[in-house]
Amino acid sequence: QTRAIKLTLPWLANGSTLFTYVAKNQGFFKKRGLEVTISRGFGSVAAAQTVGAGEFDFGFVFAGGIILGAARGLPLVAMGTLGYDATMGILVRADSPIKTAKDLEGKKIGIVPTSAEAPYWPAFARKAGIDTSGISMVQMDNRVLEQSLINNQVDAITAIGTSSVPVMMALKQPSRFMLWSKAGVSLYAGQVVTRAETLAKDKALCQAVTDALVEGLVFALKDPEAGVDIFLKEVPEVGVTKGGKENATISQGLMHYTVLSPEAEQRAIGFTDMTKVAGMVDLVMEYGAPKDAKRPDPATLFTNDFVGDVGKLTPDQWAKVKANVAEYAAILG
Amino acid sequence: MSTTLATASASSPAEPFNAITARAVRKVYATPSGAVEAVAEASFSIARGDFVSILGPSGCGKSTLMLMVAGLEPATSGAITLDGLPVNGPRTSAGMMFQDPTLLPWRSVLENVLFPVSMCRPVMPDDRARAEQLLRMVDLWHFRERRPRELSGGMRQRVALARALINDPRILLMDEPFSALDAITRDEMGLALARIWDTTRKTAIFITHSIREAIFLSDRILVMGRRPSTIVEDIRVPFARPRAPEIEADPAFNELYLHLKASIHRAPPLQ
Amino acid sequence: MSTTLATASASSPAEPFNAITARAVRKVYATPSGAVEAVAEASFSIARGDFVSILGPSGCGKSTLMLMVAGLEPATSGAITLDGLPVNGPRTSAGMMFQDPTLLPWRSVLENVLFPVSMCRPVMPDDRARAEQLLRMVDLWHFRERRPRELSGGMRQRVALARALINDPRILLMDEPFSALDAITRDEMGLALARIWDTTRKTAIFITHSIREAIFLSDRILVMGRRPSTIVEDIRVPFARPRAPEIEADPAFNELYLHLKASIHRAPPLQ
Amino acid sequence: MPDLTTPSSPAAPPPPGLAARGLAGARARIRPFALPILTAALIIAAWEVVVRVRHIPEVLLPAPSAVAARLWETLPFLLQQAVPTTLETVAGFAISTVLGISLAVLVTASRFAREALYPNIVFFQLIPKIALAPLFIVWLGIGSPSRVTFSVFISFFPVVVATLTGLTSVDRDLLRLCRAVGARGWKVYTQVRFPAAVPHIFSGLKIAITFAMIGVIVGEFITAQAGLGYMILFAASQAEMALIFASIVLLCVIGLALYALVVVAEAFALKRYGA
Amino acid sequence: MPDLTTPSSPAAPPPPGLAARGLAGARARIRPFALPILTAALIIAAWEVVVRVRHIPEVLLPAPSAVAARLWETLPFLLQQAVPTTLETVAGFAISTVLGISLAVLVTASRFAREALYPNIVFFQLIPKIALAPLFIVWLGIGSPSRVTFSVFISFFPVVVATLTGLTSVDRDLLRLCRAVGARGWKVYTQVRFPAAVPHIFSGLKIAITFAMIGVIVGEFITAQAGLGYMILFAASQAEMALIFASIVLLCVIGLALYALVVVAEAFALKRYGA
Ligand SMILES: Nc1ncnc2c1ncn2[C@@H]1O[C@H](COP(=O)(O)OP(=O)(O)OP(=O)(O)O)[C@@H](O)[C@H]1O
Ligand SMILES: Nc1ncnc2c1ncn2[C@@H]1O[C@H](COP(=O)(O)OP(=O)(O)OP(=O)(O)O)[C@@H](O)[C@H]1O
Ligand SMILES: [Mg+2]
Ligand SMILES: [Mg+2]
Repeated sequence: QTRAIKLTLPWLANGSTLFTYVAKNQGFFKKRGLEVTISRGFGSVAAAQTVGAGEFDFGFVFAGGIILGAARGLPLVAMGTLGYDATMGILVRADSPIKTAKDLEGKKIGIVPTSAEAPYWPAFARKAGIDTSGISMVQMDNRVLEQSLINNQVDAITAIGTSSVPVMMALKQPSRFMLWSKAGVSLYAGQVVTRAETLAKDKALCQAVTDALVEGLVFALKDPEAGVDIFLKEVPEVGVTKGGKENATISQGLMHYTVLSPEAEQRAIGFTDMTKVAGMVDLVMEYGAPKDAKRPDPATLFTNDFVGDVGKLTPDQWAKVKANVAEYAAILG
Repeated sequence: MSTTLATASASSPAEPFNAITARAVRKVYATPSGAVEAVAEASFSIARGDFVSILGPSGCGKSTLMLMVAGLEPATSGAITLDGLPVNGPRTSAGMMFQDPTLLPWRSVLENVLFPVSMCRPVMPDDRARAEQLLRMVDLWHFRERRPRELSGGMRQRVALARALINDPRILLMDEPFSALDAITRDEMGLALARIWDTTRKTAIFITHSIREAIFLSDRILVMGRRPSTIVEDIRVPFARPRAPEIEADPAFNELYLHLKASIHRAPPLQ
Repeated sequence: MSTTLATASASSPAEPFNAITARAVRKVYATPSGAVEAVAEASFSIARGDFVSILGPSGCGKSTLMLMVAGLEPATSGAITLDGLPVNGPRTSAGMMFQDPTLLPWRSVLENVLFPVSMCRPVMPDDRARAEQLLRMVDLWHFRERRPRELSGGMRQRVALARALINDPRILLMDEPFSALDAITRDEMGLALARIWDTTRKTAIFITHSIREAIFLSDRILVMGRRPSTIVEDIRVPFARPRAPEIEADPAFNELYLHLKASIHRAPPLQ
Repeated sequence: MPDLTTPSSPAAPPPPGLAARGLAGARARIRPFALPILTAALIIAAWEVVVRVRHIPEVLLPAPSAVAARLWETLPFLLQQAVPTTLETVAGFAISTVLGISLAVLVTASRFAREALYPNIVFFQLIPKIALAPLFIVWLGIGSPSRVTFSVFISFFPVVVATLTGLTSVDRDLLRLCRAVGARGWKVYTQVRFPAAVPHIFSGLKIAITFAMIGVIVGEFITAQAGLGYMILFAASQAEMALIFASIVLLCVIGLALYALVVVAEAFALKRYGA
Repeated sequence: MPDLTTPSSPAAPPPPGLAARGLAGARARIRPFALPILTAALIIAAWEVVVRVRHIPEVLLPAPSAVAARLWETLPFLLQQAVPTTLETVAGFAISTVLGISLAVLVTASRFAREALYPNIVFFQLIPKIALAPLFIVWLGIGSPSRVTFSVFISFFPVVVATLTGLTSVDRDLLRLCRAVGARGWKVYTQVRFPAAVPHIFSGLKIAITFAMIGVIVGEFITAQAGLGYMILFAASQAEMALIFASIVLLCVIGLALYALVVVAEAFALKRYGA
């Protein structure tokens, strides 16, 4: 007997979330007695909201959205970290005179307010010592973000590297990316999240879902090409788009690059560093949340209870992963 | 003249045998461009079964008076009763014919005739039969499936007449029902109406511009004066019923005709 | 009778001095519910300055014929000329009065009268003066600022009459212009029209249901028969002009009246 | 055959002579299709030329030929996506029609309802529903009902306003006739007000059908995993303009067909109820 | 004073007796405002109760009291944001009005224009413009013109359809009269067809004003540096539902006021041109 569960992604299915389809396709859910339905999301904040409201049982949501949702009173728990850097950053054209953060002064920067990195621009600006008084921020829709950069309507855009860089590459537009994590402004990327209630009621279920997802990610890390092939089968519209496969490959590569971290390598994939997330909560509370938000307790918001052997890779395997993502590491600088 | 023309009391109080009474009825239309006094004072009472014609110059308030009797326009002051009850709103007991035919453009002639029935209860085969009979009477049976826009002006008016009669109403209110008809058809329709009236004795108010028609059809004739309009004359028509078209040759007919004509003429002209 | 009634040729060929000619005009309305032959065959010619009345039973095609002459309905077959030129579309040289008043509800009475002017050129003070004069003639000067919905049926018709005359047209086409008027007003309007005609000698086609009116006003009277309708009679009226209302007392008047009445009667009834 | 080019024009030219009927008739029947296609073709040709001459990159504006090629390649797949979009549009439109007309009737029939409801309906209409997208997902889920609701929210208002105007601008003489024959309530609506309001109502429905489709598309942007709207979004996420355009073209063709159905229904209704 | 509750209803009840006039008159004047507000208050109260009883977190659905508090706190700031939104809405609406009516006239006046243009107008209307957002900013930039254009694109179609219906459903007798007096072209439009189409046109304008505002908001979603749409998006990025709702409330109040202006204009026009 299988149990039906619903899982939401933060945004449309793409290379960075394709491992969820791998897990489904490879029967990682089924063998744990689960029948999973994977849904696309409408942004991390909305995804956190929908999980918090119980519309979905589980979600794969960026840490920023989870912390913000919890700060706004949503009963969320993050059970596993699968991406260790949200790749927040600044994207400029390759021929742009902007070479360092300082060069941004006096420029026009495009920003999507609902995008995960947007709230932390001031944090980056402060850490990087940028004088923001002369900078004009242009709010825009995510659909026009990269276009406006290509057309020189703005000098730079704030972006999530894993989603904007593949677009630029697919468009054959040479670009440069500045990671904010280099300046110390860093958030975890995707985490497996559920409601506190679900966690309290059904630990086994939470374990099963986390394991299945981690197993899927491990599979993709070991064999990225197979991952993409499965993805194309599971989500046929990717194959319909012209650059779909290439885009998925790049996006997956960038995502895999963010998996490389001391947490994952030393403990296991899925492991959350509690001191790091405490800092992230502070960051979110300072920059990403409204004044009246309540600071969530990192100890209850995040848990490592479900991190197990599934996420452990041998050093050999890690070496192979590193080799695979080398080219993407270069892209992100 | 006093031997042939019996002047009825213009303001007898409402009594049970009076089908329609009007007491000191006045109507002022309030319009953006100022108030218009359409009827200054009208008092009359019509006995059950009487056929009463109203004559009067154009714009003197005949249509307004009829709308008030029908309960379709509130009187500004004064009181109207129908069958002894005050008129507050329309009564289905009255069959009504407006000055315009007012047909529904999307209904066939037959459906238009059946309109009053269909609005109050399901249409029965009996109603349909009656409607067809009425259409034969107004000589439009062949046009029963046509739409109003395919009819001539006179034909439309005849549809409206048939519609007013469909419910076999006890009271008939007709506003210039024959104005668009040629002399012959007009006479035919007049005769048909007289026949109906002779057999069923409906109470009828009949607005017309034809003095001859008024004399031929009516028991009584009210003449309205020009604005500010009142009822200036209330004459009983002395001819016995049923009447044949030949009464036109009667000298009394002509006398009455000339009297009425003079009486309308006497009405002061619009300033 | 042949001494007083000169029968004009019903189908004289179009000649330069004829203002209006119709040759073998036929009109079939194609409707969703089947074709209707409104006019079977009509041929006539009207000399410049003639006043011609058309009599005929309800639904015989009088209005249709007039619309064809005005160029507002295409004839199914046959040919019509105005001033020697074939009629293909409407001519502004004709003043037209439809069977319905067809007033613009959002224009005041005065503006409605000025409508034909305003549609062709800017309205001058002269036009305004003329409109006011016409409104005095039809006894509506006091109502010049009112909207049509504030008028009685007869008043609306008089507005339409004034509108038809505003351009001082050489040709006047009038479809039952006096049908909603009382006897007195009707006579007044008839006299006014006769006066205008006497001074300006317009060519006029005048549809009416009043035989007396037709005789009083016309040089010629056409009688149409019932459908399938043709022109069954074409009579020249022998009275000299200008005519006084007293000619009604003339025995010849009565003779003509009875002749016409019989001639309309003779028309076979609708099957 | 729906004559799209004459939305409700009663002014047809006089029929040509019988002799020329055959040929001219055929031409007249082709014209309403040929002419708009020709115009569209001209626009498209101009667009193609501009794109080619000015070397506009595909990511900014794909050439019509590129769109056509893409459409052709992906047609089977897009047609499959079109099914849910079309069904949801029809559902949204149907509900909007019923809801809009009901509200309009309610609001005309009762002074109380009018005063209590109408400003709130306008208020509701003004809410930019797309701003509440997360709430939509929370309250309505991610299934079809969510998108149909979205479609209804965006398309019912034109029906309300148009029907309302129709119901209240009925010839007063007809309403007086109704009162004279003692007709009241429902009958006056079905027999007189509705028929008289038919042109207005269809004007509302023609607007509503287009917005119903747009509503579904936007709903698909927010919640769907299939459908043409989803495809557009998906293509946008990869900046694949040609595919976006191909989806839009298919969408518009379907929308035009639905619009044509409304026009056909209008023609029937006007034949029955037109003056 | 605009009577929002009677969109175009000619059926006013008979005035009360003169004696009761003063009091009843005052009550009658208050009622059209009091009643909708009362209804709204009831809905809001129910909402408040539901939120409190079921402990719905603010991030899912804020209580009306929370929204009100937020609105009150941020009102000066929000009012400032409302200025560009309102101005752009008015501009979009004005352009839509002119464009919509012109297109409708063009399409009724010329058979050629109708056949060539009309299906393409419908086609264009069906395009989910939001999908073409990238093109908008490419072609129109990131300033006001882009948002106004967006607003026009989303709101002109109701004007076209409604005006078209109005212009083509003019009483045939009036058109025959025009032909009889030799009137043609422009004059027939200004003097007869337009006045007769007034109720239809205003039905279109009432729909258009609401969509013009929605268009600007969506335009601001796509790109803006100020405005209520921008505020909504900003609040959404912080999951600040109370601020989203506060912005929407202000937006709807402004929209309602603009709608009321159209209703007032309609009342004047109907006084002049109504039957
Ligand atoms: N709805 C209205 N609003 C304002 N004034 C009106 C209205 N109806 C009629 N009147 C005015 O009231 C007066 C009487 O009109 P009514 O229609 O009763 O006359 P009538 O006697 O029927 O005339 P006719 O023989 O021409 O039909 C006229 O002066 C007219 O202008
Ligand atoms: N638009 C139309 N469509 C179809 N049939 C029509 C139309 N107009 C008139 N008819 C038909 O043509 C015939 C003649 O109509 P017309 O209006 O010319 O008669 P008329 O002589 O003016 O009658 P009346 O004296 O009643 O006005 C009638 O049988 C009528 O049904
Ligand atoms: Mg009258
Ligand atoms: Mg006629």
